[in-house]
Amino acid sequence: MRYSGIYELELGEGNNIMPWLSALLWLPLLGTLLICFMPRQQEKLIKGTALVVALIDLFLSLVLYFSYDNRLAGFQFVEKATWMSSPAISYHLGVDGISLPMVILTTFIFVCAILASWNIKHRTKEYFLLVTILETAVLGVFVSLDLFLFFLFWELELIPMYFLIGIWGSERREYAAMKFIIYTMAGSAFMLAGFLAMYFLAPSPTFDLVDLSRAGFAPQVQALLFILLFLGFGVKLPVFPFHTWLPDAHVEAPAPISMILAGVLLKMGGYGLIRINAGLLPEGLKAFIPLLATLAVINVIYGAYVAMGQKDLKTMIAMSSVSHMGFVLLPIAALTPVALNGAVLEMFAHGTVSGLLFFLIGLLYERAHTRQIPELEGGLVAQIPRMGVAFIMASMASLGLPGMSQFIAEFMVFLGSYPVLQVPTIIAVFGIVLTAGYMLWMVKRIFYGPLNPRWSHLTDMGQVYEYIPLVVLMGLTIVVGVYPALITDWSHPSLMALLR
Amino acid sequence: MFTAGAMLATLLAVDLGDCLKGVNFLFEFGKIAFFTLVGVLLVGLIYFLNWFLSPKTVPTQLRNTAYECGDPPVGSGWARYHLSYYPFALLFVVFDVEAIFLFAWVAAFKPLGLFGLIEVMIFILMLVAGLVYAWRKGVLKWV
Amino acid sequence: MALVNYLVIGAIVFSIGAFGVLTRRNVVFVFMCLELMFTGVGITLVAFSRYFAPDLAVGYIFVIFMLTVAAAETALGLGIFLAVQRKHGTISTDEFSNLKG
Amino acid sequence: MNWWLLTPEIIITVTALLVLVLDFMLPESNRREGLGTVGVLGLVVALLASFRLLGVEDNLFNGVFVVDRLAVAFKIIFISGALLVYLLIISSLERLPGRRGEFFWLVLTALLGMMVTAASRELVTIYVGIELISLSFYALVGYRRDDKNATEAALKYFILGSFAIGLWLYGAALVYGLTGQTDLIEIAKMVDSGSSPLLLIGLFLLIVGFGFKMGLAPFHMWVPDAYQEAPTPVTAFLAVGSKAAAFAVFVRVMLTGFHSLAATWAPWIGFAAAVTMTWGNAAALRQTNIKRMLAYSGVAHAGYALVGVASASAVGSQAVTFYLFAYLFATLGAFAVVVAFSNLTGSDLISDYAGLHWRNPFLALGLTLCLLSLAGIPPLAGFFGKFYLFWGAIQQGGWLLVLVIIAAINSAISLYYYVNVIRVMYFIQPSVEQPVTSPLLVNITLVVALAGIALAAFYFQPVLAGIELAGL
Amino acid sequence: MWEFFYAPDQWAYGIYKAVETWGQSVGIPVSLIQLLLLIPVAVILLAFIFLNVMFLTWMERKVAGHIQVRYGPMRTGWHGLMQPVADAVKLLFKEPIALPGVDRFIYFLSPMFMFTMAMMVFIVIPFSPGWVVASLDYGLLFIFAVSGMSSFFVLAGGWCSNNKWSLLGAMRTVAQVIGYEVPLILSALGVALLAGSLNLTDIVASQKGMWNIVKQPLGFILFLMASLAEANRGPFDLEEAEQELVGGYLTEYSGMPFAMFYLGEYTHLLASGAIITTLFLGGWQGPLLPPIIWFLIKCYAVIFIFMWIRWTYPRIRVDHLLQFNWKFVLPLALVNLGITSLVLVL
Repeated sequence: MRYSGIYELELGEGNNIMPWLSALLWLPLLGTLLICFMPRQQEKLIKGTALVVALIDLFLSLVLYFSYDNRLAGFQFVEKATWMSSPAISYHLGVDGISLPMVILTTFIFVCAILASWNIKHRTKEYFLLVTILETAVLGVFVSLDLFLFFLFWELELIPMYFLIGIWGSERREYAAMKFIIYTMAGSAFMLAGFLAMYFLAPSPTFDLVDLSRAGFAPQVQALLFILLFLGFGVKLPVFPFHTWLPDAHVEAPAPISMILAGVLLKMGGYGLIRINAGLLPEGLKAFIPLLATLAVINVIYGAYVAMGQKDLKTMIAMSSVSHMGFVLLPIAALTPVALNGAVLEMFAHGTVSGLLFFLIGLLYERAHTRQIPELEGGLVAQIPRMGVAFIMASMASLGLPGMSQFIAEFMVFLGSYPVLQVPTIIAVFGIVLTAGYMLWMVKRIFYGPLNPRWSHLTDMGQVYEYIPLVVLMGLTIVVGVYPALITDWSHPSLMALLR
Repeated sequence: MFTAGAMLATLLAVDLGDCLKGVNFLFEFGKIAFFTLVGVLLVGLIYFLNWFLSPKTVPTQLRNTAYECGDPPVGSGWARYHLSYYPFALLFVVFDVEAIFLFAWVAAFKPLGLFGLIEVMIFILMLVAGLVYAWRKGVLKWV
Repeated sequence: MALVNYLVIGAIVFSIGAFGVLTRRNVVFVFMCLELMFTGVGITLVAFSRYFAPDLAVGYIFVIFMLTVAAAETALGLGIFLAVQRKHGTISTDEFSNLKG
Repeated sequence: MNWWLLTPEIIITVTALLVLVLDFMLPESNRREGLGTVGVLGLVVALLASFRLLGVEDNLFNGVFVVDRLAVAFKIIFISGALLVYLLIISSLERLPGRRGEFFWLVLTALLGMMVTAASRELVTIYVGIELISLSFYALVGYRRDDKNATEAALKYFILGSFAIGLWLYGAALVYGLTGQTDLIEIAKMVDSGSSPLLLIGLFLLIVGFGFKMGLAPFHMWVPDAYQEAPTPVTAFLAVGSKAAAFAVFVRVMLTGFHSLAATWAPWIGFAAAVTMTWGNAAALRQTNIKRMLAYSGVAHAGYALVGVASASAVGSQAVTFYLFAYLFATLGAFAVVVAFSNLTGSDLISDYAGLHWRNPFLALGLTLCLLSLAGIPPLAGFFGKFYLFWGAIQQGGWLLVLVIIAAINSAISLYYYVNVIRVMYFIQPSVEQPVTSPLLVNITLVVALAGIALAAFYFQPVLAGIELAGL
Repeated sequence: MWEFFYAPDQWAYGIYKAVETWGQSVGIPVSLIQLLLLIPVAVILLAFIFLNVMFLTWMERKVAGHIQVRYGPMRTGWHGLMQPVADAVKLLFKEPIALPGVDRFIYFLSPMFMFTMAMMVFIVIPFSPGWVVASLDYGLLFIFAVSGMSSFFVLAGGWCSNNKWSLLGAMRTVAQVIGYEVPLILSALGVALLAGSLNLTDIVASQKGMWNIVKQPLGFILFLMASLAEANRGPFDLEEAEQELVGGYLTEYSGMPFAMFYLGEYTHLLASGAIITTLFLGGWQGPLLPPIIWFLIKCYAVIFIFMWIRWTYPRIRVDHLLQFNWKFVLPLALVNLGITSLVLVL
């Protein structure tokens, strides 16, 4: 089977007859169905099912990763079937070097999140039901090559997320859940309008990404489409004026869900921006480069600045996510291969690091029942050394310590962006400094100094299910940090094709 | 005088030209208007005569009392009437309105033929079903 | 008599009816005004039917149907009105304010 | 004359008469089951007859009565809606006072009116059809005639409905006078050759009249009252049937009769759509009674559906039909839950739905899916409906893009009040632990509705193919 | 004179032509002449009605008297023939009293229209060939329209009197009149079917060989009964059941308004006779005698039957009256119509 990919390149060897992507995509939903028919009391069984499903998915994604031919830029493992003829919608799946890292990130984070949810007591069945649905939805976004399908999964992700925040969250969960869903819905409404417009403006009406990439929209049209889609993806990323849902959602969500939110869901926005806005509408993007650069810088600086003032650990990490997502937006404004490569890497790195941070905060909260930095203040590293070390390492990763993945990512972003956008890049670099500032200060306040007697009862990590996510996510951070080619070699050809 | 007459003629009928040859629809209705006027004027005249000729008495309390079999009147004169009248009024509306269609059907009976007959029969059948329904539901009972 | 005269009469009757429906507070008057509206329409239809399309009796047929249905409608309306009047003890629309928002 | 084209109507008429007669023939003890069974059987047969007519393009009585894809599709909508409503009626009849037989009968006459309305291409027939619907519903809304609020709602509904019909009639009279025709095809021929200001006034009045029936803002004042006070199954039927019928005929009048004036009326419709959806949503946000909330959301949905009319294209008309399909199933499902809940608790307050998940998970899940479908969340039917509406509108381009964006924002806002109900059901612990039992028939209704919602994605294509408007 | 009796249409046309020729010679437009000619027509018609009604009041009293084995009025004129004149003069000199609680406008208006509407029936009745004031194509419809109107004025008269008896009497009357209107119309439709027209002239013409009473015996009986009820004649005279209701809707009426109601009722009676004659008894048709004489003979025969029934049968109770209508007369009328149309089609 020969398939002419999005960038008119030939298929790699990884392609074969098995519908790998469909298997990967629908497996979690199969898990949902299984869990549906399990009795409510069998919590172990339910958790086990969810975990096994996630693990198989992880395995499948790794198979995909290794059998992907990274010399080629086009889509691989493509599946295509007509769904509707008018409007022309097809069931079209495929991965390339941009989406594959995201897929792997997703499967990793979900395994970790399910392990992190091992202590969920309240309405376990529903919880894992929703988490498995969520996994299908998120994977669907990353592997769809049909805009309609893409949108379907994009929206599908909202409902489980709403319930997960709304039922298992903390005090202001309902408000946060509602805010989350309304913001995203409003954004996706514009996105849908954009997709529809794209459909009709294409020479032959289609939702197919591959066909659309050859459409060659007029620059003004591209600008209009760009605005519509940017509103959709920008809310998710989140871009500065639309970011206010994020602190609420992150803070109120339970720790595993915060992991998923920060680790994966934000990447959907970035992925959309790179894949569709940058890939399909480069002419439109050019008109908005100053705006994008400005927004990126605001994201970086404002996010970091706000994070600095936070007392709540989760809010702080949430705002740091806003700040880091600025580093994803900046390369999109710069549109150079190196910078975009950095952006993809940054998404992957931030996914693992912020997932790790939220995981650790969850563990800490489980024990201390507070997330307020002033309350936690004082020498915890003495009481809980293993957790403390992990926390410090994660913080270092987050502030971009060399040897960790996020350093490489941010380095590439600056390297790639500087030639095109000098001033914004220079300002953005100061973001790193701010990040280092609040991260180190937080670590210092919580973990160093004399032990606060209030926390003398805290216990350290002990369970296996607490170690595995830590080891996996930290491992990913360090491995990618040491050998970033694991991601960049995969994404580079596709990005080159994208920018051509 | 002629002008007034001509105006009246215009008001009553569009064109009186050859009304005796064929029936002029609007003129026929003009006659109706004319006769209504005549009737009203005539009665008005009689009223006037009556008023002119009759004696005028001074109204007294007793004379101004409504007649209720010689007893002093009690309560409002506009008594509440029984609701039982209402279903009959409804039935009347149904059947009287039905008659409009029957008139139309009768006027075009010959050209419509059997087809029209069947349609009207279906129509009447439904109305009869309604009547039977009302009957069985006890609407026709005078409570 | 010109068509426009009939149309104007129809329009006036219709407008009086519509105005009455919107401003009258007594339900019985509202019903009467509704009938006026229908009458105005009837005049218009008949006038049009007579002047513009003398071959086609559609206008007359329309009027017959309209009268019929309007009769049924009024009958039903009076039924509802009686129920309301029995429950509320008033016939002024101002008093009907149990349902709001 | 192809009399068999009329089979669904004839079957419904016969069923109605049969129900009427059986009402006093059957003994009181098994009257409910008897009438219900006869009605359901008649409806099923009529539904099958309608399916047989799919794909037929024909007309009767010189085009007064047409059978085309649009008409048949709408007939299927109405009959299936009536069928589900019948199930709801049977299961909630104990709670209704008075002569119950009339209830069964009036639903059938309303249905007949809807079918006639959807199939007529001529102003007189349209008028008769609309009035048949309206009269049945006036009676049904005021059915609880010993209830102060119910009679009041019925009176309001009656006065506004009659007023609307008056305006509509005047519009029809003007259109008739200026074109000399009442057949929409003939009208279209006349309109093609030129229009006049008076004709536009007539058209405007027609739109206003339909607007009342469709419950468009600002003519929607009757909607919440009537919905709240009518017996719940009637509300369900009012919400789906009456509205859909008005839309069916509206689409036909606008697209068949006045298509050449589309440039003139489409902006009016677009404006009305924007106002309606915004107003409906804004009002729905404040509601505490679920029936009222659904009423206002119905107003908003009328606004969305109007987008399809505003696109003035064949795709637009298909989109309206499909959207109403989706709306029908979602609304009926939601009302099925409301019926089950209020039968047990006697309450329609959203706050009383607290913790429904614990009291009856199936009902809670069903209501959730229906509400999400109404909100337009994929992969449920509501999403496809909206998608297709927007698709049709964007195809036309121009100012319709703005309308689509307004609609899109509105549907995001609407999520708030739908999700609020879901929130209450799932997030708040119930104050009463007593389980909510749902009768078998309600469950059947809900399952059918959910199937309709869920399978829309797979049957999108065939359904769309079934609902093309003839002659466009 | 022969022409006047046996060919009245030619006679009338001759007069019309003569006047028109004269008018044209003087220079009066034709349309105005036609209008002016309506005035003598109206005078003749009104004179006819007044004379007959006066005669009818006398006749009623005589018939009643003789049925009850007494003489009735005997003193004024030959066998009391001048009694109506005396009554009229007396009523003319009586004071029209309208009580303070009365709605004066409607109080005076309703008898006025009651009479006018009853009179209107006559303008479509063909008294003789060509002698019809307005030959409406929908004459039958017109008759029902105007005679149905009378119930309005009865109700208005009863309502405006501000008296319980009046209102109750009026309500009963309306319930009865509207109820019997339906079989009245339905049985008349049978006749219209036979004639194939709603024009009364055509209906009369269609009875040339055989009167409708032969073809429509059931219709005739039903129509007769319904007419009795329509005209508020006994045994259906519930409106003024003086034993129960004092004077029905007339309780508060006196003087000329009362007389007008009275006049209206007898006009209605006369109209009923005329309608039955036209519809069922072949109208003015008959051998030897002039058409107008035939018409009067038949009309008076019908009216005599009316009076006979009134003074022979006891009054029906109101519920029986209504049930009799809805459960017996109306279904029969429908059956009659169905059979008639079926026979005509087959």
